[in-house]
This record gives sequence, C-alpha cells and structure tokens, in this order.
Amino acid sequence: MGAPHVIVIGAGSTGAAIAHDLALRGPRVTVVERGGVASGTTGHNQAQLHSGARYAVNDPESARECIEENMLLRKIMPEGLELNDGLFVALTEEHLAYRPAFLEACARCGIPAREIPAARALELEPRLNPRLLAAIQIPDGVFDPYRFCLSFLATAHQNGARILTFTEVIGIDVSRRVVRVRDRRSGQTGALEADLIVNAAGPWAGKVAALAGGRVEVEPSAGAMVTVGARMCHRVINLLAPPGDGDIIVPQRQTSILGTTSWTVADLDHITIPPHHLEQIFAVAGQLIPDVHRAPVRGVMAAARPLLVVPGSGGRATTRGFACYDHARDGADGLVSMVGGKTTTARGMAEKLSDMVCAKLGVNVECRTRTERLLSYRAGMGA
Amino acid sequence: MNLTFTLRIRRPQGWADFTVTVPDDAYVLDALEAAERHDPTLLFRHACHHASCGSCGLRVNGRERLGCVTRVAEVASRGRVLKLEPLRNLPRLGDLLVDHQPLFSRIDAVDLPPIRAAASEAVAGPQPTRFENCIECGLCVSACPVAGSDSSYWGPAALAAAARVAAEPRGRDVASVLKLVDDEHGLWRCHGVFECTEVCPADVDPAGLIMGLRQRLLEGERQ
Amino acid sequence: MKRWFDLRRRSAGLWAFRLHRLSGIGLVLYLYLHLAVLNQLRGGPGRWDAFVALARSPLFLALDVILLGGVLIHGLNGLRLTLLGFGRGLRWQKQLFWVALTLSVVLMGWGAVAMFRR
Amino acid sequence: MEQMEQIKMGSGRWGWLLQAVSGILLVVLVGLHWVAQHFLAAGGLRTYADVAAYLRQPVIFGLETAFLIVVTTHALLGVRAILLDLGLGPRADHVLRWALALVGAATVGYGLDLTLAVIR
Repeated sequence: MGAPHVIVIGAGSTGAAIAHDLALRGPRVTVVERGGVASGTTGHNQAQLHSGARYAVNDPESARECIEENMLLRKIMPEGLELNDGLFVALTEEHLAYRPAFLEACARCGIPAREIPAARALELEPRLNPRLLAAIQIPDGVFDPYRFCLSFLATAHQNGARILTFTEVIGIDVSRRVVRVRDRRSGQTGALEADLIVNAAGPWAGKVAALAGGRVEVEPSAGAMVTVGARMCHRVINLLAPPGDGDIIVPQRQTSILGTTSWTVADLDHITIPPHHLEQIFAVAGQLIPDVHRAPVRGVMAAARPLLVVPGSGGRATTRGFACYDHARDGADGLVSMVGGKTTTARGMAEKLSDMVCAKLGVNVECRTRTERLLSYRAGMGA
Repeated sequence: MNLTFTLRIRRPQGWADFTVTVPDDAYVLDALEAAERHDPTLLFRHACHHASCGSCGLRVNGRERLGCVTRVAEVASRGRVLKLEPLRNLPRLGDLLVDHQPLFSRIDAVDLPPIRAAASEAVAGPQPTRFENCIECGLCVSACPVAGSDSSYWGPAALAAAARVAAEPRGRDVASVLKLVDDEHGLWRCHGVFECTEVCPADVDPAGLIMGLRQRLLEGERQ
Repeated sequence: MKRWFDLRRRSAGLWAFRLHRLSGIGLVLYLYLHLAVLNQLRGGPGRWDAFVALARSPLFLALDVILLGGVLIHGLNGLRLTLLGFGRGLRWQKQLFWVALTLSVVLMGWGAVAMFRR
Repeated sequence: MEQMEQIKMGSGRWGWLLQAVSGILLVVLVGLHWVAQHFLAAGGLRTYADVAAYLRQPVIFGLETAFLIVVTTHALLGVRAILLDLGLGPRADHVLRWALALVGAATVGYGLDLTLAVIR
C-alpha cells in the first residue's frame, strides 16, 4: 500500500500550511480549492503578523500561540515579512489604566513588551497623534496573506503535493473516502479517492462538513477594513485598550489598512458592510493617526471570518482560538476539520492537525515545519 | 443608491452579458462577485481586495486595471456597459483568469528581494523595511505591445525588477542579474512606449526604470 | 496584427510607437523605391530628364510632402527615444512626443509651401 | 568573449546604440541631402547634367556615399527590430542577420555602382 493519500479542502493559510506539513511527513497530498489561492478569509485579512500582545490579557492561550508562531515564521520565511515591530499607544487616562494589566499579561505570555518614552514614539512614527501619553513596543510585523499561502503551497508542491485551484467540492462520500469535484475551468466532474479528508474551508467549513454528514459549529462573522492610499506608519499601530473596533493600523506596501470590526453575517457569499462600521473605523483609527482622515480611500472590503463557537455555549461565546474536529465523533469518520485561528498561527495549527491526521493514518513522522525554510512565493505550484 | 448596469465579459466562447446591481460606490470586483452569484462558472482571481496582492488584474473597457480598487462609477461608460477582458500576454486559463506564473518566474530569475528599505528619507530608529512597490499584478505586461508579440521578451515587470536589484541589491549579485537582462530580449527590446508606466497601479514606473538602467549601462557607474 | 491598432484609452507613448513604426516602414519602402527610380539615370539625359518632368507634377510633390512628414516625425521621435534611452527627459516623455509631432506638422507645412511655390 | 560576440552581432546594447547614432547622423545627412538636392537646384529637381556635376564633387560624393551606407544600416536594423518583435527563434534570427547583411551589401553596392556610372 503506497503512501496514504490526504485531500485538503481549501487553499487559505490553514490549507496551505497543512499541505506543507503533511507533504514533509510522507503522505501524498492533494489540495482542492474552489477559487484561487487565498480567495477566502485569508486573502482579506489585515496582514498583521500578530505578536499576541492584543490577546495577552483576555485570551492568553491565543497570545502564546501567536508569539511562538511569530518567532518561528521569522526563521522559515524571513523575506516574506515586514519586521518593523509594532506599538501599543495610549491617548487617554483610561488607556493608561490598562497599561499595568497589559504589561503583566505580555510578560506572562512570553511576549517581549518594552515601554518607550512618548517622545521617542513620536520620533519613530511622526504621524502618530501628538497627544500620545505612552507607547509600548512589541514584536508585531506585517505579511502579505496571498504570498504567505503561495510560499507554503509552492514548498508543498515541490515536496510532491498536487494543488488544484478552481476545483469545487460537490460531494463527499466519507465512508468510501471519495470526494467528488468539478473543475470549474473545464466543467468536468471527477472523483478523488483518499485515505483521509481534511476540511480547511474556513467560513465554509460548516457547509463542507455537512456534505460528509459531519457538523462544525462556526459563527460566520465578518470584519470590515478600509485601505487608505498612503503609508501612514512603518510599524503596526494598536490602541492600548481591550480589543475593540478599528483599533489597529497596519502598513502594507505603500498603503495602510485600518480595521477591523465584526458582526454576524447571514450569507457568507454576499456580505454588505453596515454603514456605521466605516465611520467607527475612521473614528478610532483617526485618534491613532489623525492624517487617515485626509488620505484617499483606496479600498473598502469585508472579510468573512469564522469564529469558533465555544462548544456547548449555545453559540454565544466564541474564541479566536482554533479547533481540530475528528468527525469520527459525529458519524463521519474519515473527515477531519480545522476551524478558526489566525493566519499568523497557521503553521502551528497545521502541526496540531497533521499530528492528528498522521496518528489516524499510522504515519509516525515528526513535524519538520518549525525549521524547514519555505520556498519563494514565486516558485510556483503547477496550478 | 444603487447602480444597475451590464457587465460584458469576454468568455472563451465569446461575450456574455450580466446585468448586475451594486451600490454606487462599488468596485469592479464587487460587480464581478455579483455576476458570479448568477453564474458560478464565472472564473476570475481575487484575494486581498485592496491592491496589495496583485491577483485581480484585468482589462476594463480596454484598459488594464485592478478590479479591487477600480470604482464602477468611474469606469462605467455612459451606456452603462462595462466590458471586461482578461489580461493579455499571460496564458489564459478561462474567462478573466490568467496564469501569473511566467511573470513570477521571470521576476524570480532576476531574484528581486521581496523586501526593500521602506523610507527613502532619513528616519529615526532602525531603518524600516517594507514589501516592494511592485505587486506583480501583470498589468504592465498586458499593456506592453512588445510583450504581446515576443514571448522571449523579459517584459516590463521583470526588467523593472532587475533595475530595482541594481538600485538596492540587498545581497544579490547585481552583475549576474544585469548580464541576464542586458541583451536583445531584455533591456534593449523596449521601445519606450511607456504604457507599462501608464497602467502601473503601484507607481513602479517600469519604463522609467528600464531607461534608467540603460543609462547606467551606457554611461557606466557615475551615480 | 489587429492588436497593434487597438488604441482604446491609450496614451501618447503608444501613439508615438505606432507612428514611429508606421513611418519607419514607409521610409524603408521609399528608400528602395527611390533607389529603383534612380536607376533611370543609367538611361542617360533623355530618360532621366523626361522622368524629372513627370516628377514635378503636383501628385509627385504631394507624395513628397507626405514623405517629408514621415521623415520629420520619425527623426524627431527618434531623437526623443534616444534621449529617453539615455535616461533623459523621462518625466516629460509625453510632452516630448507632442513637441515632435507639432514640429513635424509645422515643418511639413512649411516644406509643402516651399515645394509647391517653386 | 561574450561581450565581443554581442558587439560583432550588433545585438543588445550595441545594436541599440548603433541605431541611435546612425539615427542622429541621418538627421544631419537627410537634411543635407534634402537641401542639396531640392533647394540648391533650380526648380527643385536636377537635370541629368546637374546630377552628374553635383556627384563629381569629391565632398558630395563622400557625403552621398556615407548617407547611403548609414541610411541602409539604419533601415535594415529597423526592419530587424520589427521582425524581432514578432518573436523569432534563435535559428530564424541567425538567418535574418545574414539575409539583412546581404541585402545591405547589395544596396550599398548598387548605389555606388549607379553613382560611378553617372559620374563617368
């Protein structure tokens, strides 16, 4: 019996990282993606390489995952990141009050956070609000989500993975481990046989799981972002306050991305941004860097963002964390789903899921993605 | 306030019309996604939606643009028909979908570092870096008449990348990169049409970089 | 070839390229036509002078004016391309073309008047 | 060696430079030719006798020969640029180079022969 065959559904950051991890451990991998690479959640994200500081106080587990992955990504894709650190800035007494808990939580989560004089922060980032009271430097960074995925997929491809973009999953016979697909370019349909099926379809994970009779509890929420046509800062600028709407400005090439907000969405494929969200983004971002009001708006976008429903919370509580589901549990053995999480932690998420997949397939090979250098995103993946 | 108009999309078997209704501040990409809801077989590429990934290039009424940052209101002609065609000079995979790999491979061949110095003027603290201006979207390659007829031509994007390596090597071997492009199918095939510079959404000015590199080769290292 | 004439929404640079190539091809054809016509010199004064009389007809002069226009636009745009090729005038590449075009038309007009008046 | 090969084949930088330099020379030579042939001559065109007398002057003969060589070179390099734009393979390019070189030689030969015939 040759190497086991794993089909990965979804070529976002999760699917790409899983393909890379499994391709290094022996199984044959086929990635099936309805659209282009990163045409789902990953493509639209705010491109922030999280240091985890934002979640240190209220979601320490996510915070630890972020800082660990942040440091690993710097080793495996050094040229794929803008590494200028980030700043948490305080503008009001209320923000200052949040500082002690913030610094202490960062320390607990192993996130290097260093306070710098307000004057120094204004020197480093001249467009910051002059009324700045305090600033804390943390190892945030910036990546390009599309190229992040291309790097993982190009490396997976070189290690034997097949990447089928514009190929839609139209049916799953999980007992016989068969995935029926339609090549959207030729219109032809076909069946792919596998030993295991991985569902990394992000916001559509619920739909894909249902095809196999499994259930994934995902709250299809969305986030709005605005891009202005000027690079306002070299570092990621965060508001020193509990996570709220529009409190991050991320530089990206010659533009800046202001965001984000969140609301629950009925139809993932047709998201309209509630008007007040954009005002909210400009209101908060405008406090951080007043100039955003004068910069030309370059793009307004809404990203479907799957927030994991905490099991048993009846859909009320969600977490930024991620979860692996083995659907053997709900009558769909052969399907494994990975949901939630962030692009920053894609490698770590993939490691956990690949461990589960390898265990199920009896492949005992250690994960190598912590040290394996990724290929350039330009290397190509034959798709 | 909404806009209702016709998207006339070039498909392999000919033109197909879609009547779509989108908010008046919608982008061409939003209109395409509206059309895709009517006909899921419609093929086009998109990812970031804010002109930094470079995947959604296409021709709108004959001119190369990025779908994600081109507002419908600005380009919909009076007759409310928006003609969408795929980029030229890149292998067509279907409808508005092209394969960017030939472009990626050429830029990879000249080994352009993805990262550059962020600020040209002096800044406090460590020198910040950022991604290159060029988002490798292929608009320039589509607009270039030479790239259209000579497939062995390096093309504006790759030649601009070579010029960028020469300007900011970041450890790359500049001499070997210049040797690659300093020939008839590289720097010296460009006819100074400047259409690449006209359509570039990221102010890379490929034609200017090509001519600048010609000057450097002709006049030697004076800067 | 059809694509070469797709000028929708295109700018000065592409017009310059089209005109440069068109005039270039025209001039090459004229060069060989001209050399062929000169062959009549071998026929001695009789043949040649008869041809010269014919060549003074308004039709020939009109063609010469077009030839003059072709030479002017090709030459002046050629200077523009050489300047650009040395990295000079990049910011004004469009304006340089309009100058070349206007100059060509003006000189062509002046040439035409000069030729027809004689 | 590779650099020399490029120079000899007139490709790349040297091809472009040759085209630019010959172009600039032509602006002068065409101007002279046009003025000499059409303006200095009465009625704009020379009779046989005028042409013969004109070409016998050594300076004119030199200039007209130079003009012939430069314009032929420039024209054929132009033709080559157009054909190259259509994406020739290396073999076709090689054939093209030889063909154009032959045409160039023939053109200059024909012109010189004609001029000498008129002068005698």
